[in-house]
Amino acid sequence: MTNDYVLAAHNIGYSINNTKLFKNINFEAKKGESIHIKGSNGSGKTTLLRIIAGICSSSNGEVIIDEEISKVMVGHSNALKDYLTLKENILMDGSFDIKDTNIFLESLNLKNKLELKIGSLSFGQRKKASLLKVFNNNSDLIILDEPCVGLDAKTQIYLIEFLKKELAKGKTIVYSSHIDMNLDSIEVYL
Amino acid sequence: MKGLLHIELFKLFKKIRSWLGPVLIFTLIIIAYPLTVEYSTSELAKSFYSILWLGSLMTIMFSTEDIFLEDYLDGTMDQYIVNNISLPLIVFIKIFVYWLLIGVPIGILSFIFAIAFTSNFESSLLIGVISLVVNYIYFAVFSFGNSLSLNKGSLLSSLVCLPLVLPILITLGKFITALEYALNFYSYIILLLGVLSIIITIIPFLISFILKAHLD
Amino acid sequence: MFKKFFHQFASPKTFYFVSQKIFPYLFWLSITSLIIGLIWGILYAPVDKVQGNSYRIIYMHVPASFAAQSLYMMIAVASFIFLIWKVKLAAYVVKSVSLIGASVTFLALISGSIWGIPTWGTWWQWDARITSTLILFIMYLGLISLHNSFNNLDKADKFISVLALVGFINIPIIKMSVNWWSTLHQPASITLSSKPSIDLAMLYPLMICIFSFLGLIIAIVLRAIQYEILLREKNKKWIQSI
Amino acid sequence: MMNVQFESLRSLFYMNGHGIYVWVVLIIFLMVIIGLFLFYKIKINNFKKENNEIN
Repeated sequence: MTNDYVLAAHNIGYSINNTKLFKNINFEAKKGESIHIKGSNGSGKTTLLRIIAGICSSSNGEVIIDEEISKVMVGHSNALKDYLTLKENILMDGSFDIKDTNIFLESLNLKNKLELKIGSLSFGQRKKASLLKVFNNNSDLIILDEPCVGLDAKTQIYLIEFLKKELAKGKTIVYSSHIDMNLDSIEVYL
Repeated sequence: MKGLLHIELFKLFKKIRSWLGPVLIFTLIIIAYPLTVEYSTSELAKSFYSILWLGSLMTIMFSTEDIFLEDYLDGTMDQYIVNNISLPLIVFIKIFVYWLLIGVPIGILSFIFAIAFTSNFESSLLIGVISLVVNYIYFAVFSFGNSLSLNKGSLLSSLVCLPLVLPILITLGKFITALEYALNFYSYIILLLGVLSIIITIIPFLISFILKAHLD
Repeated sequence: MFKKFFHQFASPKTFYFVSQKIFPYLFWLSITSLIIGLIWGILYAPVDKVQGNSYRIIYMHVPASFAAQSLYMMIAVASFIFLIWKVKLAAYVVKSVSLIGASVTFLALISGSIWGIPTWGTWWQWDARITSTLILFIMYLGLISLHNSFNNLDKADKFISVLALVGFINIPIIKMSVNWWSTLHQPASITLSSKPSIDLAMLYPLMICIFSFLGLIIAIVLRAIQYEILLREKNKKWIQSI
Repeated sequence: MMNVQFESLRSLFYMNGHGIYVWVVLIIFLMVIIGLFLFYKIKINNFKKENNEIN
């Protein structure tokens, strides 16, 4: 049997202080598929995404991800340094060149903000800056935690169009969102 | 690894108050010390070393307060794990960078102040070198304490670290006595170097275990 | 194999009921023998020639210091078991012993310093034994406050056991270095270690006191662990039916 | 050999001037033991009471 799943979760459960947050979560995703994790506030969406990303470990069950697959994740905390400029923050990531980023910087209206400190940018602009990681990557698995929060309508559409293109390229996306992103996703309820 | 070292060095260098502040405070402690004693050179030299060791201890204690906190809060630490960067390596690099930007200036200042207070060039040079070694040990131990009490404030970490640094302080005291009475002080230097080598290897793994538990 | 053993016999439920049965025997046995030991020591044991009657504090002080150190040993063993085999009960042991250990160490410190007034003429001496007991006390405080500052108890368990193990490695180092350091000073006029060899009539009640106090403390530790089990596993069915 | 070392109750309390130290330590000693014992007893009883009320 050939295992062509990029990502498979079997019977995942997570508990804090012997209180179960969620249990028996099962899903599988192939290349070019996306998974939409749904649930009310506090149901553990972020925790589940962190388990998939390998940051947390689950209390029961296991997530199987091919070890060679590279991941990219954008969560609530944007991993940007307030005291550095946008350009320095981009350079710090190290995985890509500032020239390659130019197209995205222009379409996200960040081009003229390169020399500004992150601390002086607005919430939405910071969110966009953290999403640059997704736009400019070669990872096979994209993990997004509420990517649309704080984005204007134009950028939301831009992001969704981009993700659709990525899916067509055969990448896998796992995300949680209160907005319907029309990605034809497999839905997982917590 | 070179890239990571470069990045961490750059990050700390840009946070001027995080490295210049501690160095300045150390300087102020040493400068303020003679003012609290009625002036006589021999009196000053007598307890200068205690002030020196305690001053660097205190400075390093609070300069390490946000060594991991910042990366933990803004999600950089999550990115390390997602990108499969080895956590012990990052911890090692962070401690090294802090030592480079704070510990080394403190070591050099200790050397300069030691000349000023004792006017003995050779022993001052030795004090400078020992200060470099001890500062690294302090950084490692307080990073351990601060990683345990990551977002719970410095009270806890000082409570945790005090018993751990105590043997070091005693060794330093013995070293100074040996130096003053021209006894064999090399054994103490070797002892400190031994502690340093153990700490360099073990602490990064210990801290990364704790940080992983924090992220859970 | 160890793992299987621990999971079968060290399940919180089994432990709760077994310790429930052991507790009264251990408690009453050690409390009667402690009372016997104390009465023997305070009323019947001969007077010390050097220190006079104040030496009778030894019947409280030495058991407390002995228990303070053995409890830390217990914490270290439990945290090792927790970190290696992930036995939850071991984490409960670490948590509940740390509070009792701190109070016993406090007792040792207080009784020691009260003893110091008539013998040394001062209630505090920077002597090697006292200093290392003080540090032990600080280490217990560190363990307690570390555990209390986390809401997520699973995390807190990990941290407290890492700290307990590091502290355990540090204890002999502290002892050695503190001994080493205090040789610099004049030796204290009368210390426990340099006391003339103890008379048998003094030794017997002391032995009784040491072991019965340890037994009593272990009985209280059992209670504390029971409380910890109840608190942590209150959602379990068997607890709800107690 | 096994004789009471004190002639009267008064000398037992006084102990040649050392009585105060011995008795203070004894009181603290007993207080810590009783305190620890009661602390856990009360806590467990409170837990059981609440447990019974819920169920």
